[in-house]
Amino acid sequence: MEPVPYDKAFAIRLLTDMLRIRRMEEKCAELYGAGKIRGFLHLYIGEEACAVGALHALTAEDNIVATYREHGHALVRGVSMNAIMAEMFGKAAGCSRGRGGSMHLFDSATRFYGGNAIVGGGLPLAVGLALADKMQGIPMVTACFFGDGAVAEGAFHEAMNLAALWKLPVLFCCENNLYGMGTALERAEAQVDLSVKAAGYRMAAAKVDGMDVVAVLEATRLAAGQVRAGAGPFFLEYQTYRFRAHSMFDPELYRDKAEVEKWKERGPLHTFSARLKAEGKLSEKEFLKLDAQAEKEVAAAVDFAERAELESVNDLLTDVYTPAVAP
Amino acid sequence: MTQDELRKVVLATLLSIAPEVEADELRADKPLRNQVDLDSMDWLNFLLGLHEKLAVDIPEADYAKLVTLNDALAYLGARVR
Amino acid sequence: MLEFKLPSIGSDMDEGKLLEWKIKPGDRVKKGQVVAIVDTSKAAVDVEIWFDGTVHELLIEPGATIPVGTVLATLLAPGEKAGAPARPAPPAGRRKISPAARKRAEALGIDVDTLAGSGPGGAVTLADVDAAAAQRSSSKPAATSDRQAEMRKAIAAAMSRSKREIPHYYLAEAIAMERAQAWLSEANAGRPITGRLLMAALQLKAVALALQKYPEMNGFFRDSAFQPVAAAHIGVAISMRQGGLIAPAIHDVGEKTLDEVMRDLADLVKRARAGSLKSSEMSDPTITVTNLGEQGVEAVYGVIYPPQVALVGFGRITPRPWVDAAGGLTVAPVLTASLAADHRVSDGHRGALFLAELRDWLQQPEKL
Amino acid sequence: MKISYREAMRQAMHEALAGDPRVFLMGEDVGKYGGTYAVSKGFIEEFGPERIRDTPLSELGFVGAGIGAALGGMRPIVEVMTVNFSLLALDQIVNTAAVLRHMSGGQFSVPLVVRMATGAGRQLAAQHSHSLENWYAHIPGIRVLAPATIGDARGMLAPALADPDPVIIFEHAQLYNLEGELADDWQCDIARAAVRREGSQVSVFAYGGCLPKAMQAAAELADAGIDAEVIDLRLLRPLDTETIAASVRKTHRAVVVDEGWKSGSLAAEVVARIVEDCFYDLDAPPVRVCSAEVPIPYARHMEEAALPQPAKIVAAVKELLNA
Repeated sequence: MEPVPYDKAFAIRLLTDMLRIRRMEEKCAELYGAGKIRGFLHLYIGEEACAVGALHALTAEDNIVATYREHGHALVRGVSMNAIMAEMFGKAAGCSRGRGGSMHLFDSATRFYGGNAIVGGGLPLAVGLALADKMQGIPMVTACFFGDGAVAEGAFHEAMNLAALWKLPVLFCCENNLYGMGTALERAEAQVDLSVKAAGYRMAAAKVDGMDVVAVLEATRLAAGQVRAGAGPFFLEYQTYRFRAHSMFDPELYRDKAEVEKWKERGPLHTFSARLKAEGKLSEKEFLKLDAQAEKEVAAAVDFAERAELESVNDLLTDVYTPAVAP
Repeated sequence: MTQDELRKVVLATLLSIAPEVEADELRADKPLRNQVDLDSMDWLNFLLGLHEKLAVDIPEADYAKLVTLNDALAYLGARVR
Repeated sequence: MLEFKLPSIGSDMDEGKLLEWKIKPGDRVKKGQVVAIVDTSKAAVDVEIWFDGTVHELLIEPGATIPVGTVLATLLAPGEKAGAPARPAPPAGRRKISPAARKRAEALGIDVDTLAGSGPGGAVTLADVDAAAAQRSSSKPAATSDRQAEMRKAIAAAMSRSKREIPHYYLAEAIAMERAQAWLSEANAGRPITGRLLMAALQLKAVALALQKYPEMNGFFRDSAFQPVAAAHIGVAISMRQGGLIAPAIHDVGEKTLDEVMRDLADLVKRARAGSLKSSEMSDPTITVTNLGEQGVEAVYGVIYPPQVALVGFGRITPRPWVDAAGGLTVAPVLTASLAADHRVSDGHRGALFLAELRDWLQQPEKL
Repeated sequence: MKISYREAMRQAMHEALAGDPRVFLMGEDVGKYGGTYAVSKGFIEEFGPERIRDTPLSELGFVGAGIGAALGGMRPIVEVMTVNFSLLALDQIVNTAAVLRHMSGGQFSVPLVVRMATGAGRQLAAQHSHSLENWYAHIPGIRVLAPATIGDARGMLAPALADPDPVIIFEHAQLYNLEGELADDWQCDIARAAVRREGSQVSVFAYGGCLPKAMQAAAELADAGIDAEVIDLRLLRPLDTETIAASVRKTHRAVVVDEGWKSGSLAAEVVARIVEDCFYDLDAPPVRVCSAEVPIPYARHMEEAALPQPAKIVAAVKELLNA
């Protein structure tokens, strides 16, 4: 096993963020069952290493565009768990004032551009953000997360082409969890090696073990560095797996329990904590303490969301258009 | 019913029979039938209209008490509920 | 196939404007049923049909002005089957009245149902309401309406014809009204206002009864001959508030009780002023009675309304010196009744007897 | 000064590009080619290929990129060749641009301007001739404009760029060669409909390419003694219901002209509002003059027959007035 190339504090930070996502989402599943959270709820459990590794490789000034499976990205990006939970409760204190819900977390303060629930829809947006940065001479990266399913969309190809054509600073972060909802990758794509597709646009590409937070972080840091240096866009495939169903409505008829169990052996939380323990960077006691802290944060967030106010129905029509500002 | 409301009812009834009447030009202290062209059928219809709206019965013997608009208002005012 | 033609509603009518159909193809109609509303120069008149049948086709659209005698509709006689399919009928059902017209008519107190429509499909439009409003307010000299001018023209034609063709003679008789007045006061004292009688009802009934004895005053002079009519359909001259005059009939006055005559009279005056008379009322008075006493005149000598042959006029009931049956001088309420009659049909002698008969009836109000 | 609609639009864009470094023009053949309708001829030489940015045939991609660029601080003008092609980008406009602000709880506005040609009349047949303005006018979160005059072609772009939300500008292809006087005070709002001709007997509502037809019809009607008012809707979303209602309250009759198909048309929306707001002021049922419900055919006579024409407007008005 490769040694973890970080000091204890940073390594613990990575572990902590994965734990926070995991505990928060487990709670979400429970609250969904209790009727507190409604709509679509897509859980990220199993894929935590991707968001944690990737986002820790980026800077606070970079732009993030995510999908509808974005709770983890928002949390690691710095959106408070309170605001995320309140959003899922549909409360005004939510990060999108309760108007977006689980699929549409937004946060302008952390340059978190959603929360896009049209598969592939966020890619052209990311191209535009990068275009704006380039035209304004802002040396930032726009990281755009999307799943393997988006690769079949025209938007993916149009965005890849435009970004490469115009040498835009876009980091295409493909979280390949092998299923577009219930359709396995090999049933949807003629070419299942997704990183190969970038070649069609003469774009640099790489693939990485998405279950290993260290691998994700290092690969992302490398790719983002190239992008930031002006080498044009980069396509990075994170090979990962979701442990739970696509959404709360999904009976999982399309994959074997055995397959899921096999992937779970590579679960990002326990493999990483095992490595840290093996290297003496983490004791079981410390792990339990971290876990307890995460649970506590989740409990506080639920309490916050419970007590938060609903937005007044009188405000239903606000923010369809931007209010006029007095000059 | 106030005197004002009563006046409105009486004028409205009169107008329904004699639409050409300009209510503003009507002198309340002069005989009504000198100012408005009312034959006995019109007069009867006028009283019938008042009867319908105010539920006041006006015996024929009392016709003489209803010469002017003021007379009519006083007469009806005393009888209307 | 039966033809329903525009009837002449009064001898002075040459043409009429069809305002509204009350029937549609397929409807069964009965004799006497009101089937259309026609604007004569004088009034909007409900036109009745005089045979039973099933409406086959409406040939004239509302809004059209057509001469008397025009076939307005064809009907199938009872038992008759339709031949060739009829031309598509104008849409039946609810009348087309634009919302704006309806609103303005309501504000102005105009009954939209009485208006002819000039819009697409005969819809009543704002312009129609405004025209009606202008007509209504035409008592103001600035806004003399077409309707008034038409009516004036019609009266002029009828009265000119009368004076040109009918050799009038005139008779008058002073009638003591003490008994009639006393009887009426007493009768009315016991009646609610809704059942009260007017002297006019007594006068009409007395005329009708007198006519039974002198039928040469009742009927029509047509084609150089007098056509007596048994029933007394008395045309009552009603002055319109905006000017002009019409004289629709109360039918069979002789057969009616005073209460019935009174009820019919009230109804007729109301409908005449609202413009909703029936064609038969307009077309078949057999004699006319006019009463200008209300306006203060002592006596009225009228012009006969052709083709009628007589007109009875009543003046004001006024206190006058009077020699009673015992030869004593008293003051009594007196009414001057006059007769204008057609010398081609009757002579003064018969006329005088008619007036005497009228006088006698008015002395026996309890028998009227 | 007499100029063409094309020139007016060109001046407006030139002014925007020269006056604000955040503004750039992006679309198919806007640069080297000079614009499909030659609106941006010469721009690439003046402003460079970064700001006069030719795109691949990639409507979804570059309209989406326009949205992202707007979010990222730019003021993009995205040109889509025709409304028919814009359907390839409909997802980005409807699912992203229009909803982003509300969905994010007011955090992200999209100050994007999309220009596109619309309409028939040049024998371009069924894939280049349709008028789908109403599809966009249906969507809350965007503003939809239809400049129909030289003045609006010159004046609408500046307020559209100043608008913090997405604005779609429909330029009827038949208008580009329209010539007219550009008034000195061509500056205009993008908030109100405009009375283009005052009249008392009937209100004719039109927009875009149908406005000149409505004006021609009104002139013919005037010769026939009928006094028609012509209202240019100008903005299709939000509709200026106030101006529409004021005109109907005055004339009591409405004819709505729309090059879209009648079923589910913008004309239907205008009529619905008239009926909702002015029912008791109507003296006749409102009438629509729309395109025949067929894909626009190629043959000239067939195309002409399919579209609203001045004669059809005149006939509709006359029927309404029973004239």
